[in-house]
Amino acid sequence: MEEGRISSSQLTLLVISFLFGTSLLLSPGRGAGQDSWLATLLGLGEGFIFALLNLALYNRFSGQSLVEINELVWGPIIGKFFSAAFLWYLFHLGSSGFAIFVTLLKTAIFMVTPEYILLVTGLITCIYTCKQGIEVISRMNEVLLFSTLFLFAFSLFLMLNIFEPKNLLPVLDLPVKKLLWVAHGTATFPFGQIIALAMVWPFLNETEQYRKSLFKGLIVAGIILILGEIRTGAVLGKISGFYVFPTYEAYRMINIAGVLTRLELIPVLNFLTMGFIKASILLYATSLGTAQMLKLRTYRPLVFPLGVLMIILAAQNYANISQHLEFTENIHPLYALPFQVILPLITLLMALIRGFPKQEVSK
Amino acid sequence: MIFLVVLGFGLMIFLEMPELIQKKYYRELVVFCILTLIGLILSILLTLGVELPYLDPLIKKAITGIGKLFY
Amino acid sequence: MIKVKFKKQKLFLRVIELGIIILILLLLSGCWDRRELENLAIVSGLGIDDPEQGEGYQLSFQIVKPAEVRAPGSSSGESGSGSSGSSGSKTVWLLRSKGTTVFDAIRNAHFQSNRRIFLSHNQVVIIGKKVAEEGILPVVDVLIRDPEPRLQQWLLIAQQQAGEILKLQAGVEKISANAIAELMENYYLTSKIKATNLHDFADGLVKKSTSNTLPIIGIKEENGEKSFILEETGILKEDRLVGYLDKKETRGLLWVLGKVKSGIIVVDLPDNKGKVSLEIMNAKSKVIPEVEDGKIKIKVEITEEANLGGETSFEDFSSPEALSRLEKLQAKVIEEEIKAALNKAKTYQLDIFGFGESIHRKDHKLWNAIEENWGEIFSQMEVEMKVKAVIRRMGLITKPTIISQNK
Amino acid sequence: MFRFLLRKIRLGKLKKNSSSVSDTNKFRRNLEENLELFQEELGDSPDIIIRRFNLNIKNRIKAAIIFIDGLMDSKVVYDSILYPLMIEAKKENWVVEESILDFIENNLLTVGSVEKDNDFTGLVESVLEGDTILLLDGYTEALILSTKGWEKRSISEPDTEVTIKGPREGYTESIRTNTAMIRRKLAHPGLTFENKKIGKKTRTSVSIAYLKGVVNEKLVEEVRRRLQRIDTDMILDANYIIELIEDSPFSPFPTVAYTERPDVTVAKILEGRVAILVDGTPVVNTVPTLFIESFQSPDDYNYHFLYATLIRWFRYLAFFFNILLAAFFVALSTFHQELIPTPLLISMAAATDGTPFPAVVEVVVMEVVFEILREAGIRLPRPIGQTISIVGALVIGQATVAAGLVGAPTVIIIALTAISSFVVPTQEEAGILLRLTLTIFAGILGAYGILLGILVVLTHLSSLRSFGVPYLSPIVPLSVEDLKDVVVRAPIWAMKTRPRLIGWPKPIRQEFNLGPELPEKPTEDRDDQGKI
Repeated sequence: MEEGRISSSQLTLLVISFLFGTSLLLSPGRGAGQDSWLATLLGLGEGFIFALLNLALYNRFSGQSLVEINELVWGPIIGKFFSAAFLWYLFHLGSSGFAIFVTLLKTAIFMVTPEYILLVTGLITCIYTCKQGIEVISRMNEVLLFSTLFLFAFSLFLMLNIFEPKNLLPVLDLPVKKLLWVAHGTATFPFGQIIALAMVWPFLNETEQYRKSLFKGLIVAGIILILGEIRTGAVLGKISGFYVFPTYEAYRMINIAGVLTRLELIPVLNFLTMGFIKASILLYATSLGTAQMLKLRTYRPLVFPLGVLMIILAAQNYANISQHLEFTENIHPLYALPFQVILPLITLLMALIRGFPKQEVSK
Repeated sequence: MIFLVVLGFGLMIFLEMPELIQKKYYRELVVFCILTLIGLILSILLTLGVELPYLDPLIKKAITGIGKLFY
Repeated sequence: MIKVKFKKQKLFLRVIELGIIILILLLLSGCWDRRELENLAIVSGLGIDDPEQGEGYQLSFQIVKPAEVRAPGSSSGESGSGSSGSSGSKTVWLLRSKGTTVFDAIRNAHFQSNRRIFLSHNQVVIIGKKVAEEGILPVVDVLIRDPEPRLQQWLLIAQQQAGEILKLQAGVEKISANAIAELMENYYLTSKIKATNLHDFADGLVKKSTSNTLPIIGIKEENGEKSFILEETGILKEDRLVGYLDKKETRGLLWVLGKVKSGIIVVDLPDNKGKVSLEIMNAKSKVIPEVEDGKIKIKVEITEEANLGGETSFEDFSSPEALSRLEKLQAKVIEEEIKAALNKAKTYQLDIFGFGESIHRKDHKLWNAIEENWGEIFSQMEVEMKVKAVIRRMGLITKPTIISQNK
Repeated sequence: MFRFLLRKIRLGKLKKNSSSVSDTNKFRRNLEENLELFQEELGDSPDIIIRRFNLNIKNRIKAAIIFIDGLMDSKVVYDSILYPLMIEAKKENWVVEESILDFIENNLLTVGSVEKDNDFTGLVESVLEGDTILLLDGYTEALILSTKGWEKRSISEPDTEVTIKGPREGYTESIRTNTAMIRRKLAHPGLTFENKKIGKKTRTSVSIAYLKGVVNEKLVEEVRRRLQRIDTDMILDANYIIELIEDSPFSPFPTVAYTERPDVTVAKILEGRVAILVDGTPVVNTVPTLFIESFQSPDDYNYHFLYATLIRWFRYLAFFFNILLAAFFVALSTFHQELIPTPLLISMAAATDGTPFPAVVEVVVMEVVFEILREAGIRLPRPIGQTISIVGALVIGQATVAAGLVGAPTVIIIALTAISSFVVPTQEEAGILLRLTLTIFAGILGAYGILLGILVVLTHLSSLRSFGVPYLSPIVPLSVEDLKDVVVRAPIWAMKTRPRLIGWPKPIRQEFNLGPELPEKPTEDRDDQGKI
């Protein structure tokens, strides 16, 4: 079904870009104001626990995707149910990625252009990449991620003159309960979402390296996200909590001698490239998972219709931005839990009970 | 507008179907057709201006409903 | 192999077809957000006033005429006086429009302007005094919310009508709004103006602990020629103009905020011996909140470095002792400036220094307790000042020339 | 239907013809009959010369040589063939032990390469290639005497790849000269040429060259296989071969590199590549080809490495200018004016004030005009070509701006783009295509359109392969070690290894600590293992 193989460093980079995806712009710890970096740090810790749980399952079935594992552990019927739930999550994640991407473009740059144009053009590019397989996605990712990191570092440098560490004080301004909730939010978005890569792990050419590259990716992405939060907080101060896209606003503050100003195209570019990778991975994972679930021989014909469904859903995700903000802040941390942790955990327990795996020797 | 949508879907079918038939991937063909049909119906409904429910509020309702069950 | 090749070619054909689809889509869709350069009215300055009659706001847009600005022949001299007050200079077009809200008024400008009002390159927002007294937030909200205007626009208050100021020609500059913006950017030459941009203003509004201040711009008439001039600094209670700081007090404020970069300190020598001008080279400030048995005390430490710039007396400052005497006098002047600003702020019960914020940063629990009546606490609070002023250099001569001649 | 029948008939005829040729393959013993056969096959063109003469060894034997005038080296034919056979042979009293044919071959002919053959088609072919064949009465075999030698262009400086400090010799149209030039630079027994005749009618000789021990055998096999597949009438130029063996024929990016310079070819062969030489073409192709090869100029290695690195970076910059500058200009001036610094915006607005067309149309039209001008300049004789460029510059540059048809910034951008496009000549064809499409995309969706375009191009590039090697390597997939000749031009002593994906069978080029050393230090004996 997929002939391509990726190397462990490519997987690391994929993990990083996947985590960057939408969170590079829609900062996950937004609700915590200037403490967002702290929330992200805590969320990273929780995300690690999620990752460990998922890896505990994957360790027993090395070389198989989550859909195949479900089938093995639960048998064809219940397994399909589990897989369907997982695929639904991926699908929804992809569509909400598209949705937020359009929201940003519509609020910041293209105010008049109709949504469907932005969606369809973006989708066609994604489909083209997806059809080329995981190898091409990960190669694209190398180029895009390095350019993103370069732009990130460059803009960090440009913001040095408006960087005020004072703005980050006082630490722990808001109640601990709220902070923990936001931290949990960052654990489910973006860190917990790497479960989507459970569809990609099997294509590693050095099969034993996935754990290392996953953790490496988590740490690097976590550090950069935290750096970003610190930067945004220090540049914008308390007002950062008022903006829908604080990072975007931070870039708008750049002013070097009146020449390098208004570099807000940079965060949009970062967001679009990383979001493109995330959307491609999700579309790829959904199509591949569906094909595996239904025992098809190729996933390629599914990419097109699933992509179209994804953008239809993206248009039907939320009626307005406040619905979405409420969803990400209050609902998503709960909604994501079953897909990210609970279902894999139950599968793991079941596998333990049934004594899986039977043929392969688990590590 | 509907014309455009149908045109788009037509192109999609035109691009995907021949290869599947040529290779005799009938199982894949069925799945492809079902998914395409769903997409076509949904997008026609949307272009006709039928108000479909939004997803985020639905999930919110479901989650709060489950929450109420426990309390 | 031939078969494989065939498949590849087909795949590529598909790619071409995909490209065609994208192109068709794009072409069909047209270009909604496209705006040609020649159809833009580039606004360089925005004035917001109360209308003479009726509800709402009256906006004045200073719109750049690019061709006039760039054309070498356009002399600002012939119409540059602006004294006629009718059309301003040739290089800009002053457009006025009314509306019930600011956004409404911006759109209403299109009753007159065929070109799209483009606010991205706006440099200054000048708010009429009347509007400022009623409240600035309803006016600037649209400027913060909309993605088009920048957050680095300077915010000023006009002594009377904002529109009048935008009408005026600025000395050498062809676009007067640019000149005002540069006045703000070069505030450090005197350090007697507190330049505030939209972001600072919004940030100040969010922090309940700090009150905003905005510079005030007025009109100066000389020999029948009008020009704008920076006057005092306005103190805002939340978003309403309630008080003023004069220039000395403004520098007192800047001392505490640590924003003094340069400027001249004039020291009166005792016994009316004359005046000494000292040029500030470097200044730092430190605000340390302290709590002593339930009472909040603020300690302000200021370190300043200056050069001897000039004197009107015949005093000889070349000896270390004389210089240290001068240093003390200088410290006293600085202290006085700060005290003046402090007293003014205390009478309004408005913390313009950000003392509250420093308490908040140090101990946010304490802050939460006193946040409600901070104004009152502030007005009765003890502020301890510690000014350390040094003089490093005294220019190219050591003594007044007259003395060296005598010797 | 009718056409189909016609084609069938024609095919049938063709088959008959070819079979008839193989029937007459057999030689007769009679010289005159043989000569008649040749005459029949070669026709009686005036350039085909059959020289009959008598051979006086032991007794008189009738003999003849056949050659084509102009293709043979007349000095060789007269001095080494005709003179010994007709004059020298008479002088001595020979004791002949073997057959006369062998005797002549061993004692009389002073030609370099002599071959015995009895295959008629083979003989005809060698005549057509410029060899001379010697026929004796009473023998069913003939001698092929290598007398090739025709008028050819002498070695001159290549026109397209000019270097300042490097060697000045470039390939010629003669494949033998070219192989000699390669051999002279790479005097290692591992250097192998494999010859092949391609083209049913043109019988063009195509040669592949590689270095045994360095090259990946699978790669050579793949090149052979692809060349084997070719079944066409004519190969007139190297590009005929390239288009038939390319990995993805629809891609605008060149997946087969070419060069006019033997030093470049040798360097590439030493990295483990395979060179394809085609007779009649003064360029040599090398595979596999990477994207970054377009940015490596031969002069890079003749200059100090720091300077070379800097220049290489400028080349990358120029490529980006070439592709993106016009598109960015359109996107900025029609969608994202807020990103332009205010004074620049005012200047631009002043310059475009009153121009009748949108920026996209301006840019695209100017680009097309520029391409037309360039094409005209290349095709015309050189003096007129220069006139064209002057007229173009004056008319297009000055007059349109003065007439207010096009803004001055557009002209500046197009000029910059045009100049940049000459910096990376091998990517020029792809450059034009990308530039135009991206400009149109930018005109429709601004920076978002450009981004989408770039994403599609990147996807295409990262899925491209050239003879099994990813086209974008070593950048993607990343191999840090190989960036020594991509991101920088590392000093020669630091280029320790061959490109990982190409030269992997024998990766080590030299010892690492080969950097210049102080003279006092005793230099260790380095074995020659890595060097080839």
